[in-house]
Amino acid sequence: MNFALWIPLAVPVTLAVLSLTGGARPPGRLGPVASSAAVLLSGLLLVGAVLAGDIPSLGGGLLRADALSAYMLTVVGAVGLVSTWGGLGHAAAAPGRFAGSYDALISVFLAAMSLAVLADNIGLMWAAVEATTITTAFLVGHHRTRSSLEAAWKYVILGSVGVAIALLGIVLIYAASRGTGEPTLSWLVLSRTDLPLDPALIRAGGALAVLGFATKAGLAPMHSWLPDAHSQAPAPVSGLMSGVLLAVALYAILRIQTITDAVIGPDFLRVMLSIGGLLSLFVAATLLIRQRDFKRMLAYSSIEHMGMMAVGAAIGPAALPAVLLYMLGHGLTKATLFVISGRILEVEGSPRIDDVRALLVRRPGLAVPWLIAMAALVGFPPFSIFFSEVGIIVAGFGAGMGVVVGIALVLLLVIFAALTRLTVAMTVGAPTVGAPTGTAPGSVRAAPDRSAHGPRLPLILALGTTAVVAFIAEPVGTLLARAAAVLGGAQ
Amino acid sequence: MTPVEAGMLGQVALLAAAVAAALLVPARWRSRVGGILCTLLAAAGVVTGVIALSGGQGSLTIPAALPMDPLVLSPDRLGGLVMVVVSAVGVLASLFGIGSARVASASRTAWASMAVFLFGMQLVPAATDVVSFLLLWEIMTLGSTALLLAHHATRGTVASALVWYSAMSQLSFFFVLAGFAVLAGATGDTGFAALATLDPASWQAGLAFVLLLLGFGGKAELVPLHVWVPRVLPEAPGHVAAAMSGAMVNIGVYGALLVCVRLLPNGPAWWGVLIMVLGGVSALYGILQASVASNLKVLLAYSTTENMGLVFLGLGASVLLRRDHATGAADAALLAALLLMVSHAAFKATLFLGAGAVARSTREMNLDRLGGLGGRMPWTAGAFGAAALGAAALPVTSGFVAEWMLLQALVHGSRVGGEVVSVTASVAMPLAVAVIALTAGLALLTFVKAYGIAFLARPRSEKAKQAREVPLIMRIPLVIGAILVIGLGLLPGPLAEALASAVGPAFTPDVRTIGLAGVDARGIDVVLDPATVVAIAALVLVPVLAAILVSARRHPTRVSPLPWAGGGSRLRPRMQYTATSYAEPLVRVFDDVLRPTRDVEVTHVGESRYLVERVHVEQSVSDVIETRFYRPVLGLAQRFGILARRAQNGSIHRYLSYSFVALLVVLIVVSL
Amino acid sequence: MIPAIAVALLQLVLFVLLSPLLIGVIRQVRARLEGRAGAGVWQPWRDVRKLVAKDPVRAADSSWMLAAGPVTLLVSSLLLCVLLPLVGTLPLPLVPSDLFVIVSIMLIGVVALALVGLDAGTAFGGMGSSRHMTVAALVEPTLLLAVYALSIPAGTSTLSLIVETRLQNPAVIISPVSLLAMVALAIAIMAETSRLPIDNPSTHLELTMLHEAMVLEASGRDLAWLELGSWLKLAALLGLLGNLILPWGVLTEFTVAGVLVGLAAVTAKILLLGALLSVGEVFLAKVRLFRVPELLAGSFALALLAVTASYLVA
Amino acid sequence: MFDTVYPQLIGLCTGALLLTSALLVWRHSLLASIRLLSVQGFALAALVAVIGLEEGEAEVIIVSVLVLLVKGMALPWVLAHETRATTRTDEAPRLNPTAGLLTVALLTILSYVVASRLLSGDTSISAHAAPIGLAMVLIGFLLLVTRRQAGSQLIGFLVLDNGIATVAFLTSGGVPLFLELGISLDVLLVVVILYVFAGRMRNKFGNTDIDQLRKLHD
Repeated sequence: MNFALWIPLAVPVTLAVLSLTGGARPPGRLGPVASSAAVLLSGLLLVGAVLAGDIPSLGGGLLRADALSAYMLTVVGAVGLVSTWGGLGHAAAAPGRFAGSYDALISVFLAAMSLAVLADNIGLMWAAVEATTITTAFLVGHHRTRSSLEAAWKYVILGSVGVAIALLGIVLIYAASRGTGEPTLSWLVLSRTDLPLDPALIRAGGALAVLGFATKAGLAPMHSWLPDAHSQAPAPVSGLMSGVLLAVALYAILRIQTITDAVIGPDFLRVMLSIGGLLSLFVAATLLIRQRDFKRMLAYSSIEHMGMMAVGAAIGPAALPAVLLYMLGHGLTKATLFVISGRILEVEGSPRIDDVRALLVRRPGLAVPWLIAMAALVGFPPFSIFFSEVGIIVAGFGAGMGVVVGIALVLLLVIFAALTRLTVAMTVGAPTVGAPTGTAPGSVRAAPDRSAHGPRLPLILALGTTAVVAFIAEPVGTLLARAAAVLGGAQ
Repeated sequence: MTPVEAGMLGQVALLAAAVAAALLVPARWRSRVGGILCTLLAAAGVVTGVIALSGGQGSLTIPAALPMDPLVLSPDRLGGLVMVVVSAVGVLASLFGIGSARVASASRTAWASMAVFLFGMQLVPAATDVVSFLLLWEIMTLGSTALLLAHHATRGTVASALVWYSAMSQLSFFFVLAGFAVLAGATGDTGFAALATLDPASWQAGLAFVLLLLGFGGKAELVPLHVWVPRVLPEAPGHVAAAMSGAMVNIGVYGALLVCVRLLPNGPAWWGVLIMVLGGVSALYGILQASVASNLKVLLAYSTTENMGLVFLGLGASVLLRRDHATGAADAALLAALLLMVSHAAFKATLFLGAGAVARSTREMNLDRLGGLGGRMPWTAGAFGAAALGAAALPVTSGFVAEWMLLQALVHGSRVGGEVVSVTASVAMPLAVAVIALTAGLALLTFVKAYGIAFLARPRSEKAKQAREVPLIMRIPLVIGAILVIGLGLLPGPLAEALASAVGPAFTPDVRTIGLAGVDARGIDVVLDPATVVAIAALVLVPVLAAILVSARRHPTRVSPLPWAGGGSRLRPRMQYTATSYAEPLVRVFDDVLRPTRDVEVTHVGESRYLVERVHVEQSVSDVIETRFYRPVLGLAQRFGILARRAQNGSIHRYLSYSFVALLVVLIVVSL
Repeated sequence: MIPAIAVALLQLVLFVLLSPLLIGVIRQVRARLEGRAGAGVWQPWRDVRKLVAKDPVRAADSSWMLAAGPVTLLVSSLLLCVLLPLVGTLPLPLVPSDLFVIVSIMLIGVVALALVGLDAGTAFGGMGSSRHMTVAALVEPTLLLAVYALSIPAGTSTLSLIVETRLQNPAVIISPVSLLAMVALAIAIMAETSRLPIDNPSTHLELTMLHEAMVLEASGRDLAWLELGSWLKLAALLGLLGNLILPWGVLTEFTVAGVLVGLAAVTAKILLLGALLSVGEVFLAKVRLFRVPELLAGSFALALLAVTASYLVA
Repeated sequence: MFDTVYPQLIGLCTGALLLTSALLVWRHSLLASIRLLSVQGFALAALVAVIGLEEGEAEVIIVSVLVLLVKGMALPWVLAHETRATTRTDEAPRLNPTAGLLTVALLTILSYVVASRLLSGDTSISAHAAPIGLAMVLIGFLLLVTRRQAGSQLIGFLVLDNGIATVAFLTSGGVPLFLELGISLDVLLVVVILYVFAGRMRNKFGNTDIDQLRKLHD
């Protein structure tokens, strides 16, 4: 099964080259979709291998797919597929001259994320995460407007600086491993509990690495780039970034956490992640109350969900399966929402919530999936986010973190109310009856627009998956349990 | 497979069928097919509940991907009881919906979400662990929210109702979630059986109790979490409002019962006092608002707050009295709470369906513009009247039996064998009696107003004049509801026995059937046999009727358009007392609580200061709790939201400083 | 069981005969005190006979309520006469004279009257109905708390047992609990039966009316039932009050002599109380409608004090 | 013989690194800053070479050459190219030089405290000099926070990156070679991207003043 480790790296890169040379011809536009499909396929293959008790590895252990990596790869593939496939209609509107490079960058982006989750070496993981910044930089600035340029600049500066801090942390972890005689960055070695690692250096290294990766994970106070980048990037890119890039960064945090927990115990990062998580929820709550832009609304919602996942990570092993399921549920839901938001932006011509009214009457084809996805996002069952949130909160009280979880609940309520208000403002109501001057009363009520403005199937698949995945005990349950066990989750 | 399992599987299958039908069947047939499937779904709930109530066993496991304790649905007797009550209301509401659903409420969304709503509600009482309870609870909330959403385009106010409803539901959900999580954290397990091992005197139990009480109280529309009620229920069509106000509130009661009967029985005295205070305040506030409301649905909505308040009052009294070892009275109070829940479901569903029928015939919910519907809609009027009797707790309805039992429990509660049980009880019981009495009195006024203004006298508007009786399919549930209200009132014995079995084996209220299906509460040694009272009344009525018949033969009734007309001859329907004027004395009496806004505008004739051309009086009563508590908090949040924008003001330097400060803080912390 | 039914029937017949006489006595005493000749104590009887012998006139827009309401009021009042321990305290099987049940039955009559007032579709009817119901709502707490207070010494809310307890242990009657409760109950009964100072039964000024405004539109036998029902209620409640204050003479075990004594005793008590009421009313003025709540709040306070006193004194 | 010079050489190189960093905060001219950056690159390369010689690893010498080429020559060249295109080549920082230099001093003290705590168990000479690397990271960050020109921010980022490299070499003799290559490539690409964006900025706004990027906010 070791060949499956090659697929998510080689196929997208090959397709990227093809996209660059193939230009904007129709089959070439399918490059990102094919890349996502390849990542998803290899993810599923690896999941199969992992469930069979195998741990595929490659390149002298540099690439390694344990249950967690296989799961993350599947998440990357699935969310990538939804974003790219759902964004097909949208990408067509991009300037044709740059279509090739756009597709190529998305493919490379996917490959970089795959590398990040497959790398056993945390240094390599870091390089892959930094590579995602590089590939997405031009994607964020793709529209070449003043505001997309602004977003891209902020993204690159804040993102690179943040990731640089992570590098400093990794360097310190490397330094800490000198005591073992054979300095290493292999996660597998570092996470062994019997190594004589220097606790002070691990503490500082872990803290800095988590702080750095928290930038990419969109955790406050390092989140500042996120609303701008997510709102300015083309919808499929926003979906990918919000849906999986954040999760990949969180994955890095979880890996680092395993190393530090083994050396200095869980308390230090627990406090740090709790503060980060709660701060993220707070930032999301306060800025959602009077939000004016629906793409920024989604961006802040991502900060909220990452905050919740960080709280889950802080709680530790009992909450880890819920956190992992959360990544999948949030990724699929958020990708769907960003894809739809792109379509709304395209047909309505404005990202302002005030300009988008009564969608349910005017454009049911967009409003219905939007509402369903919002219901999933705010945590209604049967969608899996519900289970993740409940799992985290119950585990939190079980782990004696009742105060943290209690504060989180208060903030979640504010966020829920704000999101509901904004969504209702966009979708619900009767369309305003024309301008006061001139127009005949009959002419205003045009026939409702039932078109989905793009492929429907990926959205249906994404929402369907999140709706049923939490009820599949076998093999999803086993996979989650094993993936959590990789991180020290007791099962 | 046991019958209970078959019943639950049947509900799952019917849910699927109903949702599929709602989405696929063309509009012409949708209401019929969807309505019938929803009715069947609810009927399956009734059957399952009855079997569970009579001791049937069976469980259904929900598969879950997360490694949690198994999610098991297995209704016990109490769950069975609530399932019966909730589903029975569901049957009535669905039947009514077949006829009443039009345009928006007959849409795909509406019927699909109706099925989801009913399903979630019916199965919440079957949950035996925290996660499946929360799962079904949220399915119920989702269904009801989507039901409201279906009306968004026809009514402008739906948007705000939706937001309020979702937010308040989520608040309740979070309270419940936090409460259960505290319990689960303390016991290390999410199964109800494990949670019940916690010592009620521990601080975790106390914290969880308060959280759960607030959460369930929110669902049961208790003050101060009731603010969504007067916004949401008027927006919902009659059958939806009936399902929400007649059935969904019972889930809140079920939650409270779950805590006080199953999970944490024998809680400390302050739990009882807290429940009683919450219930008492809700009862008074609810009925006061109801008595001054002019919108029929708002009136009914606030009345739900009142009734749920009484249920909680009974529950709280039972907790308190059990602590004081007045077991007989405690059992009677618990029984009274259950009786109130059952009777409230019957009469409130019927009342809302009646309101739905009125709305359909007149497209008017403002009592000030209704009137004279009794002759035009005799079936609706009859059913509404019977249910109104129930709501006013008058004999011989189920409402009367319930309130009688509650009062008896309270009166017998403060002393056992002539000895005072505790200072708390001896203060709480008389106050509770006073609260119930005032509530009952105001309820009387409220429902005299509702029925008298809407159905009696002369129509106050053209719409009311044009009203016609609703079709047969809508009359059927109305009549069934009315029969239930009266029937349960006539048969309190068997009903009380069934209810007593539901709270077993933890509690064993000693009640027997006596006389003509009367009830004998042995714990406090009181009996009530409404059927005998009716029989005596019938006997007394015989000579009166005879006298009337004799008199009527000699002196037939004459009909005159205006027999006396208050001494005038230009009496127009507009001059009648309206709902607003009916409640005016009360508004004045409770001026300090209700804080009405009055606006009087006098237009004079020409230059004269003595001749008045027109006087325009406007009076409105708003929800004090909303305006004094929620509004300021929301306003504060909004201002804060605007202020917080400065944190994200676009300056990359500011953003970098955030990161820089975070880095410095982390560096300092790690070197400490 | 048979004796109990017999006593109940006797009560019924007695009160149907007695209640118009009571009203006649009240009016006559008042007339004399005011220096008028009065119409004689039998005038109410003649009024009823006259009303029954007339064609009722009903408004075109009125519903069946205008016919059913008066009958309901009458039946509820008759039921009071059957259930209350007036002549004797022999309990009817299955239907003890439970005070909560009694109050509810009385309230049915109150509601019927209020609906009749509304059904006429006039301003005055609605006004009377509204005021009547407001007062009824505010009286309710006093009434039930007074019941509570009375039930404490007997340990039950069954009236016949309460009266028997008082008979056996007269000290209860003059206990502070009882006295406070009796005063509260008396005020509540005045309010329930539309007497001064809450309502003026002999007013002819519509704007001050409560009870009279509701029956303005009724005529013929409808009016007769309404009047008779109200009188019966007054008589029954005065009888109850009389038996609570002076329980002597009440039949506790069935004997023919006892029955005769009981009949005589209750007649005497009611007429005496009626006369007293009338005397009192001469010296009282009707309070303003919006001052009524103060009065009722006062009576409520008394009832609450009565209950509290039971813990302190008893 | 080398062993005796080694501490002096380490001190010299790290001293040069710190000095250039501090001067970067002081100087406002972009071109001067780029020259300082180039000097810093050379100093870093020298430091790497010294450590390589001490430990006798050929691999580290290769890294030293790599550092020289990338940080000492390539990156400053790219920057200089970019800067010449701009009309404004001097900086009006958000912090005046005095305050800036004081902050530098504070940050240096902080990094000294932090590093001494972290490396308390390590008595080697190179570990002793590690605070310099941390100080460079913080100074780089300070430049990012206070500078308004796109080019200056780039310089800040590079100082920060140099600081990390310094820490890496001083604490553990550098990360594995393949990783060093990867990191260098990533940094190079980031600089190129920022360079491209700065070019676009100039096209759209006419200059590269970061303060104009205030359109996206809540």
